Amino acid sequence: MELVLSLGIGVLAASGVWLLLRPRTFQAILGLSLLTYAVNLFIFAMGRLKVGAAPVLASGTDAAGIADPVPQALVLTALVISFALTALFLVVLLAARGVTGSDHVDGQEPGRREQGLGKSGR
Amino acid sequence: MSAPLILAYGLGLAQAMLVLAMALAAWRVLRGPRAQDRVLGLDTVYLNGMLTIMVHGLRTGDGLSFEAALVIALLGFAATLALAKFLMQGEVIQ
Amino acid sequence: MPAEFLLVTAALLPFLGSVAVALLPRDARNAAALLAGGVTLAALACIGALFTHVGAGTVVRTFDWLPTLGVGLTLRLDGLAWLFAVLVLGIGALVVLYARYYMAAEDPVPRLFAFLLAFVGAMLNLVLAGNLIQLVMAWELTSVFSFLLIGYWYDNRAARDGARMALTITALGGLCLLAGMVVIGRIVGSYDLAVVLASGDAIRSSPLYLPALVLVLAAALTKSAQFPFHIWLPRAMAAPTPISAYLHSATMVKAGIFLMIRLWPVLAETDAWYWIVGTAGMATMLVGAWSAIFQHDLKGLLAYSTISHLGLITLLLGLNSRLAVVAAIFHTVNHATFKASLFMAAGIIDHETGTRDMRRLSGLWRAMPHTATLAMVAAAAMAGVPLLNGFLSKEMFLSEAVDNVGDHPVQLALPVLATVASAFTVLYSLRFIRQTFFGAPPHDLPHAPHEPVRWMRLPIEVLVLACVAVGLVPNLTIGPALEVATRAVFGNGGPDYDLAIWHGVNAPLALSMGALAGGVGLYFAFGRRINTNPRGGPWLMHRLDGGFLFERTMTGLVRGARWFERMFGATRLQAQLRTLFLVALIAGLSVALARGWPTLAPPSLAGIDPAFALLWLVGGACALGAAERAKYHRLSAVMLTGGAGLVGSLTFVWLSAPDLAVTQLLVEIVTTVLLLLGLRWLPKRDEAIVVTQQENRRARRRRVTDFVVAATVGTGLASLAYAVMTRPAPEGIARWFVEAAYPQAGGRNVVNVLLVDFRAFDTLGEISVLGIVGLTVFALLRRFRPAADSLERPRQQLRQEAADRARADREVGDTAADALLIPTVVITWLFPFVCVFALHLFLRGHDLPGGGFAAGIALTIAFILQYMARGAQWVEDRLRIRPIAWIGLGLLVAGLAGAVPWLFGRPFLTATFQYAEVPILGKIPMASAVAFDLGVVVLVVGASVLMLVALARQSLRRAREAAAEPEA
Amino acid sequence: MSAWSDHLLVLPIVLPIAASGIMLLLDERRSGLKAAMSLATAAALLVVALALAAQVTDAPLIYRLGNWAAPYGIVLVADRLSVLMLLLTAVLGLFALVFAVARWDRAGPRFHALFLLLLMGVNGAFLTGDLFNLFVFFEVMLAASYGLVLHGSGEARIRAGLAYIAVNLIASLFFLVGVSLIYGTMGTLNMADLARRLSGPGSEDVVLVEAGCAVLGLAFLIKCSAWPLGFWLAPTYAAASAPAAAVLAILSKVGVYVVVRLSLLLFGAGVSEGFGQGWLFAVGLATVAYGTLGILGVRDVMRAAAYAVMISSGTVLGALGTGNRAALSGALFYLVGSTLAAAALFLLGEILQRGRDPAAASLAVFADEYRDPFDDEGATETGRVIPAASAIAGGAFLLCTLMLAGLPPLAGFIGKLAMFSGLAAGAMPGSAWAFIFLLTVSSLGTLVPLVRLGILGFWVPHDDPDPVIGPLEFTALAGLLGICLGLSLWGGTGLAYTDRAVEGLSNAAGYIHAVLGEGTP
Amino acid sequence: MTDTDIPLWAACLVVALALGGAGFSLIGAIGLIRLRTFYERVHAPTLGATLGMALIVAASVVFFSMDEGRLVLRDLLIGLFLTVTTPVTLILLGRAATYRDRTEGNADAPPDP
Amino acid sequence: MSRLLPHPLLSLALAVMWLLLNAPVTPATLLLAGLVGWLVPFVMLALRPDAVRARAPGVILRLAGTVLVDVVRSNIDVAKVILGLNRGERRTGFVSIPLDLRDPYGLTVLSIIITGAPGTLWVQYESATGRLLLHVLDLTDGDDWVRRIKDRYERPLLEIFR
Repeated sequence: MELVLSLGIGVLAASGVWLLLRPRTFQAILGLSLLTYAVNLFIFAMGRLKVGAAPVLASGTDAAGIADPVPQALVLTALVISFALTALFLVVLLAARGVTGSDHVDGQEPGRREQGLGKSGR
Repeated sequence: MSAPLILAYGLGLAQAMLVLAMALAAWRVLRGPRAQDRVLGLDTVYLNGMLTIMVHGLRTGDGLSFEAALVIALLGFAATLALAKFLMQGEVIQ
Repeated sequence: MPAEFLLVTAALLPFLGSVAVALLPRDARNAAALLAGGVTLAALACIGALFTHVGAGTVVRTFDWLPTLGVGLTLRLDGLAWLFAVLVLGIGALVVLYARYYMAAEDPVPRLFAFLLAFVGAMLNLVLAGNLIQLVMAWELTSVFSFLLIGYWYDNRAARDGARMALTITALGGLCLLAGMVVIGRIVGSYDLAVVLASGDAIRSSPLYLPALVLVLAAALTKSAQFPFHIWLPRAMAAPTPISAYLHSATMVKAGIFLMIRLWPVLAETDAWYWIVGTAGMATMLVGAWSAIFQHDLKGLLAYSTISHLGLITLLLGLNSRLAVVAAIFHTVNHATFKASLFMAAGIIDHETGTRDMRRLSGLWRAMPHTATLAMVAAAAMAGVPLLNGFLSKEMFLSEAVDNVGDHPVQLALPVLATVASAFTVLYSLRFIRQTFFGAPPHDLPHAPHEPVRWMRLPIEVLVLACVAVGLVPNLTIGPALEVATRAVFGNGGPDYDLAIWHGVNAPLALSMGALAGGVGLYFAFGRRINTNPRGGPWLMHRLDGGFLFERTMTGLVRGARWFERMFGATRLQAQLRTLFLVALIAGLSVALARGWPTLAPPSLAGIDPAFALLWLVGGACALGAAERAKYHRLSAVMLTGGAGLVGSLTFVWLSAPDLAVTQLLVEIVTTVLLLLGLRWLPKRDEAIVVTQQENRRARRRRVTDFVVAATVGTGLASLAYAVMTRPAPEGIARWFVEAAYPQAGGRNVVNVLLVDFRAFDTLGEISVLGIVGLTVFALLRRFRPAADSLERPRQQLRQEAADRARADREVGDTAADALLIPTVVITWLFPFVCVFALHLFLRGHDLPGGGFAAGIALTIAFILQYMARGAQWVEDRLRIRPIAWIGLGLLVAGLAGAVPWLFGRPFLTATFQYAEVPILGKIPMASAVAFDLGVVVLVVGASVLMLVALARQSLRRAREAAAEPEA
Repeated sequence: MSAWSDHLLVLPIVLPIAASGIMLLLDERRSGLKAAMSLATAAALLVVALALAAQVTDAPLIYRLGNWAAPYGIVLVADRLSVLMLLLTAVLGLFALVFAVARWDRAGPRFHALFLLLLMGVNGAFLTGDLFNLFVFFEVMLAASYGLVLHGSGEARIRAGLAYIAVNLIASLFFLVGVSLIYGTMGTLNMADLARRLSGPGSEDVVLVEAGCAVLGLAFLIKCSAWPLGFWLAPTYAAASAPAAAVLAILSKVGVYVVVRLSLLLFGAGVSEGFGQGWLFAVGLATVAYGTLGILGVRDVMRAAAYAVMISSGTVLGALGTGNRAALSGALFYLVGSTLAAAALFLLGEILQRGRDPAAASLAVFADEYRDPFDDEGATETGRVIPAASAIAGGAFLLCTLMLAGLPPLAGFIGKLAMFSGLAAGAMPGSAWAFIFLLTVSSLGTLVPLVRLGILGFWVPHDDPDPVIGPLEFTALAGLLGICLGLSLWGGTGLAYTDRAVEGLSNAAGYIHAVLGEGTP
Repeated sequence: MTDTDIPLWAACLVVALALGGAGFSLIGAIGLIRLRTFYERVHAPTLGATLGMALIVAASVVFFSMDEGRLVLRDLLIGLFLTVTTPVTLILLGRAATYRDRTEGNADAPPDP
Repeated sequence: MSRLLPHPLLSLALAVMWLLLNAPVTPATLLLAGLVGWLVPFVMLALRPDAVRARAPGVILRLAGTVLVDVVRSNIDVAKVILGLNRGERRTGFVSIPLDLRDPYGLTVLSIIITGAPGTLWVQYESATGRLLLHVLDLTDGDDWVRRIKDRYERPLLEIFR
């Protein structure tokens, strides 16, 4: 299980990083989502893996055997925050696209840089 | 063959089948060819994912994953609905 | 005590006066001048009254300031300080008087006087400083205030540039001085001047001596305008003449001299000192004198002459002879008197005639005989004519030059060069007098020249009187002061000297006379040609325009800085992000290299659930697919990302994290909707962007790099995860939570208990983030301006409406309505069920998977479904939601739930729980954390609905806009 | 836990939450009331910080949230450094707010709530003793800063904001990876507990812990805009509205604070003693150098202030990297002064630019939903012009210049002097020399462009109207610079305080004992 | 993994139901791959959404009822909601597909009703 | 009645849902279920849905039975199609069906039935003409499908949603 999960984390992270380094804003936001998934799973993995041992105390469960609840709580918090920030990022890139007319992450196509740094082409 | 053993193997097999179904549906998402095929694939992925969760609940026997399954059953269609509507109308909310 | 009191009063008065003057109205010239002059005179009186104390010893007063650094504010009045203080204040008072009449009526002089007084204060504190650091401070203050003074007429470009250059160069020196003082402080172990002065041997023998010396001299030489730092001084002439008179005679430039004299006992008498100071002085003396010859501007001539005289003084200090130091001190005083009077005279000429150009001036003797006489005496003093003070110190200088001839060829040239410089001095002094006051009557001047007002002349008279008095009876006038100053420098080891006018016929006298004759001769030989020298630049050196070089250096600096910034910086986002990841990789690598790679358990296939592996095959494929497709096939990339997210949720289910699974699924759904909402406003696939071959190649190379970076980051994260997961869990805090959750916090779902009780503070912050983001999104979208190409309605809708219009039996919008008929019905009736589900998630969160956040998101989805089915307008006509208020309410509820324990003297967020016995219902757990969780729900709904709705409403806005456009 | 003063420690976080919560319930048009509330809250924060400063002793103050004991629950810990930073935040917040009330708070909706929540995030980050909680407060602070950077909209802000957000989102992910890695290997999140565990004998897994710390450190370094991770700072801060930029000046200091705190607490002794010190030194130097290059090349005041912020962060990092406590103390003193001065410079920059560039006024597209705050300029109470506005602005600019360039006699000089003398008193290896040299160069490098900008702004004749300073804006400037002057006058007290703060920071055992209570080594 | 003590026959029943459900779902997914046009494929997932789901819900009901010793019907909710919501998506999706096919003039575009 | 309990059926359904979610039934859950069933339907007031008039419970039950059987049968049919077990030739295609049913709820139920049964898909309904476009996987006889839909499903639904 550990092997599979860590490979999964690696693939998610690599895809995310790759997308984040792409020039289009939409690629960046998807990359961010993927990287967030990877990181959340990473945090979760730090509590070690257990199957069928959710940290919910039914009467008679063995407290020692259940999964580490702390990383789960951390992931939940991180999940909420990254959800919020993804939304924000999305809106900001829409706004940037609105004011610059381009969906390049720098607000302009690289070839058109000479036209001036401060002003958009329009 | 004791009951737990049967359950373990049988449900494990069932779960594997469902994940396989997921994989096939995901193949459709990847391959398309049209956007509607992908949406259909995604819907199927969700569906099989939900069934996987249910069978996993059976395997572990604690029933704690019920809510997760219910979330897909009750609200999972929102995502695919949004996609379908996007295809149909060009925007999700007008 | 009264002595110290006088000292402190003197040191503070100018600053207080400065503030007082600054507060005067801008046209209060008389009041300002009176105040300024009064303050200066009062301070002078204080210092003067202390002369007897100085003769007896040193007056010291210390205030604590930075005790931990050994820096106190010490006022220390010894003979040297006394002499300089009197010079500063005395000439200061005269300058104030002069400036009162010099400045035009409409000039806002209070500002000038305020700056002047502040400068006086800084200068005074410089000479009175009893602590090295304090000296540095006063030093930099003189730079700053001189900057303000030089730039007083800032409408002139020359004034601005001159001020900037002066500040830049002298502040550079000041920074070096600080470093130098710190080094000296390290050698000596104290910044106290008395201690430092007593540690000369320690300093000279320290390995740090040379750095300290270089740093201190860098300061002294820049301030005293020594070659090649002299360039700022002529440019500082842009200041009003009274200011020039002050800065370049008695103060500012003398600060460097003062510093060298002050530290002479501890730094001098080494070879390094000899060569650095001596060479600088010699070069400056010659360059200054040479340049002065060619100036047409009176003030320019005086400026270069100042440089030359400063060089002379510096040279004297550099000779490593104690007698030369006495000469230096003496000449400093003399120079101050005659140069100040000359500047003032030049100012009067400028003031009365409207020009300072010697080529235009002539025969002013007739119009202003009084002034001419004064100027001539002063010029003669400068030239070293006997019976005037300049002669005495010149004589001492030449005799030192003769006495210190060494073996080195350069040293052999010393007397010759000294004589040459003296001859130059005679030359330009003569030129000044002859061309200004003699010759034909002036014509074509801006003003008709006449004598200035009486009071304007008075300062010059006083100064010239001093020149003459010192020249005639040195022992009666300057003698005692020079004596205490010498004693202050050398203690009892001072040299013997004689201030007599006549020493008999000896080598110095011969040289002096030779210089006089030479100067006169040279003037008559070359005077005319000098006048026709077009730009006023000196022969041989006209290419060395200091100002030009300085500006070039500055622009070069700026340009270079920008270039370096581009080289080592990144403006483009991709480059920045790439750097981030690369640095992360380097950081990880460096740790691994330093500590050794972590050992990884050998991977084994045993124990791997094939279904789980298959699941992650799907997840990985989705992620890779999304990465591959995101550029052109955005919709499918969104779906694939969703697929990866779903796999993540399933993993959570699989690995015993039901809460996470629920939350992740819900977030997943909302995020997909959100992304789709955003997708509407992005441009269509834009393949029209023309890409050149070269760019294409660059892009390919970038892709390869990015691929490597991405793969490495992925590998790194995966191996870290694997390494940690395959190690036994540390005995950490987790166990305690599991054990305490139920007995101490009353919840069975440990994760939820962590969120709302043990670590509720995190949750409070987390919902704040959500709220903040909601507000930000709202604010942004209120001023959202869609790009032009996404302004129109989507193609699909236009076509469908066209089709509807084409058919008689249909109305516009029917297609859409029919398509949404079934979904609408289902979604409407699903609404209450989702509400119940949310309630369920919320209420059972403490014991079973669920919780406030999940409940809030579920409710949000319920809302969004309504929006999707019916459109924003329809929903908002019916559901009056004020999401911002919800956010506020959520924060308040959560905060209040946290604050209630205060009433019981418990810390913030202390949860109480108990079982309430209710008849019929039995035991009901009443965890107060539920109240906190309620705040979470409210806020989550508010914030996420706000975000989604704000985005969704953009379509409405566009419609409204389109409707408004035809009217406009 | 009964007297009200026992709860003082949590007030810097709770007060802004409560105030912003109430403000969100109020209608948007009640801007006067909101401004008053907001100012009152900021003033209250200042009072709280002062009260804490009066209370703090060698032993840190501890507040157990939820009444849970230390390694398990979240604790707030206030030692001298935290209190100092709280004070700085409160001062900066108050005056930036005063400035904003003059006009900026109406340039977009819900300014005050965002502003107060930003203060809450910053305060929380300074107070918390728990790594993950630190993450949460970082996020609060960053989220609010995103909002404030974008406040007022306009192309430059949105563009800069996009990069700013992207970089900081990645920093947050680094933060998460680092924290979780530390948790996964050490099993704890509490800083004191972590320090205790690290001070024990090392295991073979120390490389994993250190990898976690390295990644975590990167997150902080990104936030303190260290080279080469801080390219986002200058464009962002320069684009932000003045009061936002002023208060953002403290934001990068949060990163600095955390780096200082954690590296002294965790790596002062034990297995990983001195971990990362060399890197910090190099990064600090590089940051100062880069900031100096940047400021040398600037074209406007806002950007200059942004680079000044960078230089000041780099200075502290470098001082920390030298391992010289006296230098660190001086650097902290310098940090306080330079932050205030940079904030003042941001405000001044806005005043100077105000009349000049009409493009800076952002585009209002949807008039129906948006009231342009500058339309009703005449109606506000700030219209009256102080006649000496230019003189005041010029004087303030001069003071800022002196502060930032570290010229005497202001606090910037004292800080630099303390650093120099601390370094000089030490063993003086080459690195100390290099640091002294670089700081001297950077002083000059700061002075030259600022003088140029000052001359351009105040001396070069131009047709634009002279700067106008409303009374509120004057108050803000005067307050910030007055404190700078006060810092200079009472520099001895200040330095003594930072000395003791550094001493407290270096005393990891004392911190651990205070947080974890009895029975710990 | 499962430490339950339900009787053998119940276990067999549960496994049979689950396998049946999983089988139908798998067949549906296979259909998604094998069928050639969109309009054919769209029928395939319904297999899982109806019978497949129903069998697994039944398995769940049986299992938890036996396990907890009382009738546990909450899984019926899943079946109910899924039945109601799945058609919503499919209908809209089908409609979107027809719309797209018609506007693009594809050969297999459906006729007007 | 309607003011206090606007949607009694809905209330019942919600209460049942609550009970199912929070089994086992205890006095506390019963009380809460009652509360939920009573209070939550008030949210529907805001949405103002069209009223539902469902009658003839017997018909409902019968229809349910029919649908259940049909679903199972068509599941098996489609499974055969997918696995290639059916005899040779297979035709798929669209069927257009004129509907008399106009009640949105009736249409909704019909759509759920049709779509829920594998092998048939509700593709497009035109409110103006009342015609429904159906896609059928195994289209052996077009007329047969029209009749099947109308007889088996539409008629009972017309009865229910009169």
